Amino acid sequence: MKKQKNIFNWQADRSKYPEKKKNGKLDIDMSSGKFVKLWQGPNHPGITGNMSLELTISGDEVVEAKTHVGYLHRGFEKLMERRLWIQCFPTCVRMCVAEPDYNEYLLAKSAEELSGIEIPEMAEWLRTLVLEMARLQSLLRTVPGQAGTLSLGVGVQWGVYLRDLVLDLFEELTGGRVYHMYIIPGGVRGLLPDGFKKRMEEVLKKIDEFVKNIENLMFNNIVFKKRTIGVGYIKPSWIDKYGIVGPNARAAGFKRDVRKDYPYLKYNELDFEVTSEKDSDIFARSMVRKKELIMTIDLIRQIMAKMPKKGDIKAPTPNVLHWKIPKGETYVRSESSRGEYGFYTVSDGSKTPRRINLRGPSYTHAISLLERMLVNANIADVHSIMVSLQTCPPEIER
Amino acid sequence: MENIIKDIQNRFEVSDIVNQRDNITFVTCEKEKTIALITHMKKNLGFKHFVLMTAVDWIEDGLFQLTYILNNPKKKLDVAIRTFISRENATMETAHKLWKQVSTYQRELKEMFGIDFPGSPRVNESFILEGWNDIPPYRRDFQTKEYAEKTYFPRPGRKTNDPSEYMKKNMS
Amino acid sequence: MDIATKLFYVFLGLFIVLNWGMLMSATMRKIGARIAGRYGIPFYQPWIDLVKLYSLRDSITHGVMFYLGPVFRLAGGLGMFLFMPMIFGSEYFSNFSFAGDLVLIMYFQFFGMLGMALGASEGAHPYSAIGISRGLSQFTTIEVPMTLAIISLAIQYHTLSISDIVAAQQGGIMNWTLFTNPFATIAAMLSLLGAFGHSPFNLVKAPNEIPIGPPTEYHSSFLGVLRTNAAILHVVEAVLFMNLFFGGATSWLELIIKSFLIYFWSVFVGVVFPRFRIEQSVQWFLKIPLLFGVIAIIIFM
Amino acid sequence: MTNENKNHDKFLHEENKIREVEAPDGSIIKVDPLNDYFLTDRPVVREPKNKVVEKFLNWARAESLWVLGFGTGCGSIEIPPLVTPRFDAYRFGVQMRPTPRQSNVFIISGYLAVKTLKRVIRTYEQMQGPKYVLALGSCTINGGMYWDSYNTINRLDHFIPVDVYVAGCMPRPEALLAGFAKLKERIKAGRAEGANEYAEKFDWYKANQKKIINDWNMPDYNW
Amino acid sequence: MAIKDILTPFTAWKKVFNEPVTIKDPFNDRPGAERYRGFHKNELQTCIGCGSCEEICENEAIDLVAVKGYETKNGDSGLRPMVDYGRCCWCALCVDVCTTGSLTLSNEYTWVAENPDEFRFVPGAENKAWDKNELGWKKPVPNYEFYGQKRVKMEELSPEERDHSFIEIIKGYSKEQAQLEADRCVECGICIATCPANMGIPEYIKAIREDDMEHGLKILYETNPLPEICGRICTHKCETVCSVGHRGEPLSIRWLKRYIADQVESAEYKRILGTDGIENNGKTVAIIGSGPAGLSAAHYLSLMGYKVTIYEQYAKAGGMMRYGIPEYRLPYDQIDKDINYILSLGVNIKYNTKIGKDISLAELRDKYDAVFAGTGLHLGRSTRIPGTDHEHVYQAIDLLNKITEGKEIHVAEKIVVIGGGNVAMDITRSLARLQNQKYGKVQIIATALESEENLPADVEEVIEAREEKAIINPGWGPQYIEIENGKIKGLHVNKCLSIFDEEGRFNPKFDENNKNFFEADMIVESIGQGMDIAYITEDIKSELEFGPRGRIVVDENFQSGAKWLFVGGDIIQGPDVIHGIANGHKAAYGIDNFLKNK
Repeated sequence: MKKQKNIFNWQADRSKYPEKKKNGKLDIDMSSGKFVKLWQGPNHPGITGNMSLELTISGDEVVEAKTHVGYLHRGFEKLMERRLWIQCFPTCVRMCVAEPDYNEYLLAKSAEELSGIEIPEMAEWLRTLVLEMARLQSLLRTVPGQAGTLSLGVGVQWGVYLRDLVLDLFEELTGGRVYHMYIIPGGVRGLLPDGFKKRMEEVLKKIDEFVKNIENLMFNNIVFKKRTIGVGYIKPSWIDKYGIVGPNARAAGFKRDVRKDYPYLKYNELDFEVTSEKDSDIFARSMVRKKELIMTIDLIRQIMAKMPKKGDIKAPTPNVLHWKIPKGETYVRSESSRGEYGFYTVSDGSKTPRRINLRGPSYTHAISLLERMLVNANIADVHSIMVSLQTCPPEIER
Repeated sequence: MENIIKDIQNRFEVSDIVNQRDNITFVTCEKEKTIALITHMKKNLGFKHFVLMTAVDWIEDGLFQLTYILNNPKKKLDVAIRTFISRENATMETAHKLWKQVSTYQRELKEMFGIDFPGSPRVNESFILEGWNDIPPYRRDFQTKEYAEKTYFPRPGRKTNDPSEYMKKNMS
Repeated sequence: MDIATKLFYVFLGLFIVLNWGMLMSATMRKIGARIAGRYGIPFYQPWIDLVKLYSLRDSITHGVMFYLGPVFRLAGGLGMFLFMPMIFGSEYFSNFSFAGDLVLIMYFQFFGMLGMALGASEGAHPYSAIGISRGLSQFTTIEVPMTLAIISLAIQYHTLSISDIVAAQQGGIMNWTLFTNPFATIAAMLSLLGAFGHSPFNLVKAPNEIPIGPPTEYHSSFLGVLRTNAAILHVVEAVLFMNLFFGGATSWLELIIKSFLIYFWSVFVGVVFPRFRIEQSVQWFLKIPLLFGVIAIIIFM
Repeated sequence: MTNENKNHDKFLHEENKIREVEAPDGSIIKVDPLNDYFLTDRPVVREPKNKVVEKFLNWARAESLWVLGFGTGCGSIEIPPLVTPRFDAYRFGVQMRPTPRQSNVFIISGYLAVKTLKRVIRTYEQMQGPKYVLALGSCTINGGMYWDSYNTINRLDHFIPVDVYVAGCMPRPEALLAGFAKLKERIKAGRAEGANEYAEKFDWYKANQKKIINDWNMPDYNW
Repeated sequence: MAIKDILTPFTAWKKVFNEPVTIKDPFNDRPGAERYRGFHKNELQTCIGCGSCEEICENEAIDLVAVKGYETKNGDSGLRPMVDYGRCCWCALCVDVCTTGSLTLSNEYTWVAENPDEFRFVPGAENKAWDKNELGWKKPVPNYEFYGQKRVKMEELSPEERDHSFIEIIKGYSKEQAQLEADRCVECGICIATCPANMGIPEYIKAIREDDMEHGLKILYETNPLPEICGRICTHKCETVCSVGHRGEPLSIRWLKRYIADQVESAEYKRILGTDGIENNGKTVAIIGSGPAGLSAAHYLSLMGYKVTIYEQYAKAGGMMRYGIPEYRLPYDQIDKDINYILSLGVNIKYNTKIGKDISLAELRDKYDAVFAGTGLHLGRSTRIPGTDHEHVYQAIDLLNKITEGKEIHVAEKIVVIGGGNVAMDITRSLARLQNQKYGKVQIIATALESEENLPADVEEVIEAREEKAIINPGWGPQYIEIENGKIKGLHVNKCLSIFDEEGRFNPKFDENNKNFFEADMIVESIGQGMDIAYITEDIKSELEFGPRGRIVVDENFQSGAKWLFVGGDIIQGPDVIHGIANGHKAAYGIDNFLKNK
């Protein structure tokens, strides 16, 4: 952590508060009057989605934090056990609202791998495009969103506007605005519409400009720097200990990216470098996301250039109404904007999946890691820490 | 990959090896040896990243399958370890000391499948559900549709016809 | 002038100030919306909001102090207004200004915050408590550079009467305190950022952190009172700075333009900066504005 | 009922006594107001008074809709576009408020898990009347995607009164704006009396809520 | 802390002069995109109410309801989907699976209501604002299918291999082929009601998919005791209404049925169907004719424990199936397989016993508790044009009969067949084979009143006949047979304009100016058959009622006016094998009811 040496920036050494008991546990005695329980969520505007934090604070400092989830639990994994494979496809989409396409892709991929179906080249390219567009729209919300938690709302407004433009493109391509339901087991559900490339380029140009603006507004902003540099530090040793993945790990110097390490779809035909930072604080994570935004724009341009003009969009599959997938199990993963996103799928050879389990990055980030990171944090920093981890409650509880 | 599998095969007698892809292998291990195997893989074989852990209910056999997926970030390999435990009084040794997030997974498994992990932190606290008083919902014998219909007042007035029955009725 | 006429003009002034305050806040929100690329609320929205708030049917209360909180707050705003000469040289719109009004106004500025503290604590919501504790500590530190600037002014003009200070600045733009005492102006204008509560110093309310601080539990007509007060307070506060540093106003039009620009200053900064943490903002006020304030005093010592 | 309870009852107001009410499916449910309600008092019906004045007030209420920022389901992802440049709901008098006390429109943005339902009820009860509920998507109408889920309710109108439904999964911001337009129309016509309806049929609503929510414990405040 | 960090954020202010990017009128300015998945539309005329949409909907958002103005008819259930927007998730799987392509989504997306019950509607039936919208989600094309559109090709003998012998043409499906074909079924059940026997078609197809032949056979025998026969020669009305056929080729239901029957050894039948040791209830039933109707009735009656005796006029059982259908379509060993199983249930059969000649109906009446008559249509019908009394003018039915019995028949070098039905095709192709054997070439013309499109014969029959070098030249009305020197020269025909008059009566109209002449040495008439119910003596006849065209009137249990006499098969309905089976089945229940209540 960066030490601030200026005398004006003097900070009390709070590390010995609260006192610890002899057994190493925190000595929190609520009746002493020194501690206050502070609940945040689920209808707290700063919370990312519908979850809540139970904070025990002493002064302005959090001494203990607990994450409470379950407000969005719909029992997907149970519901999918009683749905046909094709019916799982609209269902699983809803597991993560922010980037639903990864769910579609992973379900399709699991089903295809287990039943040994090869999908056409065109469909692979379109899938890659859709996944990158999903990342783009998500980053457009989350990059400025980091400043949004600190009440710098203008960037969020620009970002969400551009995200809307990307959603328009999605609407043209897939027919859906938020839930695209485009990647179907066996292929995709449509070719690029006419003139799509041109409109895509127009939007990308606007996003280029947005990146410049956001650079000025956020990353060169003295107050933003003050609020984020050195705050929300993740020790590199925690990365494996807490199962940290994605941008959060990359901000700590770990160049891990599923797209590079376990290439899927067409990623090995695309040219990109894994982004990383080394400071591992909120600012570094923001920077990683910004770089990723730039990279995504570049990737989309590459995909659009390499995309074949014509091709089949769907491999022949058995009749979906009674598609039985052979017995077996697999784990497939992809890189979402939050990190490794995977489906563990078990088929027992019947018409319905035996079990589908989602490994969402937020599952570890929002619970064990967040609970650890919030200790000794200032209340004012709680939300920027949470947002910097990009927790997404729907994928935690499913 | 082959070396790793050979190594754990020799030490822990894993069986039922399935090479699902080049870089992911599924193996089955006995319940008693599982934690030791995982520890070995983490400490000695570089499987430092814990991907996930979950359960599958094989109600026909009276077994729960616990799956631990471990990842070696350096060599970019995955090994999934299956272990089978009895559905009756399902209990499993806890692995929370190896990775911090394991306790969260174990909390979920306790709540959703009723698999106990003695010693795991906060394992008995409710995690996702609140005030749940039926059998753990992810068990196969829990019927979610029936439960929902019984509990949540579906909007009345829906009825449907089976085309073949309807046609038989109308055409004869 | 008899007291009835006086009161009539006081109320007329209050009416103008109130409406101007609401229009001003709507305009500022529209300007902020423009930067984001949208239209924003209609100009008349604050009035509708106010009617709506007063017309809610339910309004639960948490006790006597809960009632009194907004009243105190309003008293703070009204108090400032009552002793603030609005239009220089106008007999009708100088309200109840007197020789030592500056001191009283400084007091009223703080009074509202204290009233809020009482009310918010009765609401018994921890966010209110956190918000108000932040508010009080921030306001205390705002007061320091502001007081230094005013002391510097007092030394400069040898008076604690606002009217006299305004009078001293007449006769051309170069006579404004802005130019005669720039350091005090800077100190005061920086502390003004805190007084208006826009970011980077809006952590009192911090809507996405401790929603929304002191008024968390306030609603319906209570919130209506608070909003009425805010409208008055913003104008009066701007008028105070106008009087002290920008040569006062000789007509309502001048007042409107100047108060708008002064208020705009805080918006101008607020839109593009995130907010500080409380200890950061306390440190900031005790650093830069204080430094200017001290310089201002030293110059005129 | 034990003796102790009976004695205890003597000192209670009529509406605070333990009583039995009938749930819609016919089962009898015991309601203990002191433990089951989040409210300190039973809500009361507040009739509109003067017709002409009320008309004006309703107009003001309709043009100033303060929405609580509580994303209960998927639909909450369409709230940011709603209040940002593309759709800019602010120009229609729709504003976001961070606390339930100050809001009078509650957007139920989709499915409600039982755990959220409890918070929703509490939040709804914290809001000051007249208050309105806008229900988004299939999930609030008849269960939607999650019709067979063990943890989500099927229809919202059994738990809180709903003013306007918007179809879609999820509804687009434009549909949401249309929903607001409809809500305004309803308020102006004086039909949006959800708060009074809730007070009138309080026991029925409570019986429904109680049927589903087994664990009524809540921290003193939780939002 | 650089001064730059303080100043650069202010650059955001330059945006204050930009025009807002807000959509001015959000309700009208932005219609959904071309592919937008908005609200449902349905072309009710095209929709057949197959319920695939209901099947695939994971939310059970779709109900099939009766809609005014759409009646149940063959191939159309009369039901239409009703969508519940309290359930729908706009995934459009229903559109993608729709068998007729009638269901689409429009690009309309705004629907607001105060009453939640409004959100249930029948697309297309209720006027909605978006019914006219052109844009919206349609099924992606091409190569985007949820189930196979193309039939699995049935392997058959090439024309060269088959055109001179009577070996079976169709080879039958292999397991893979059958499963692939069965996989295309959407299990809608539209076919069930169309099938006269109401066979559980989707269910036995499912059994094929699951490779559970024993279950499949059980399903077959529930409604049809002649699966081998039906699997080959059924008129497969089910296939013409198959919902898969609306956008692709219908399932080959007949071949699938045959596949099941082929897979099971006849020795296994009794074990699989559990028909060992049926208890006899001591009552007896006589059945006249061992055609499909008789056999079907015999089968179900004996399952119910009746002692059944069949009286058959020929030497072998099977009736028309054996004596009317050539062997290349229905090999005799397959007939025997089905019949032997039925006989193994304890059915007694008396061959070469013609009622009215060897034994009278009245005797049967006295001897048995009930009688079922399924005597079929064995009398050929003549066109009665001049010249039909010539000795080389034959009835198709007689010739087929003789071919089956192995008798020598007259095969001329040039033959004309009058008729366009399946029997005409049978005789055409049989004669073609005989011509091949005899002359080494084929010279046979089949002509019919009906035009090419309206030919009553199955399309594949016509195609195969042409492959076998027979000429099918329909659309001509025979006028007279030219006979020169006692030898047939040929058939004069006129172009047929219409067959039925306005009132739907048979009254063909010919174009006098468009004439044709078919050379021939031999003419075969195959324009339908008549029944021979001479065995019903006058005293019994008086008890019966007769409908139009001399058909005996029966109730829904096929019970005639004489309570003890049940009548079914071609003389009541049809003519085809599946109606016979269905009649026999129903009559069996009727007889059972009748005897129980007696």
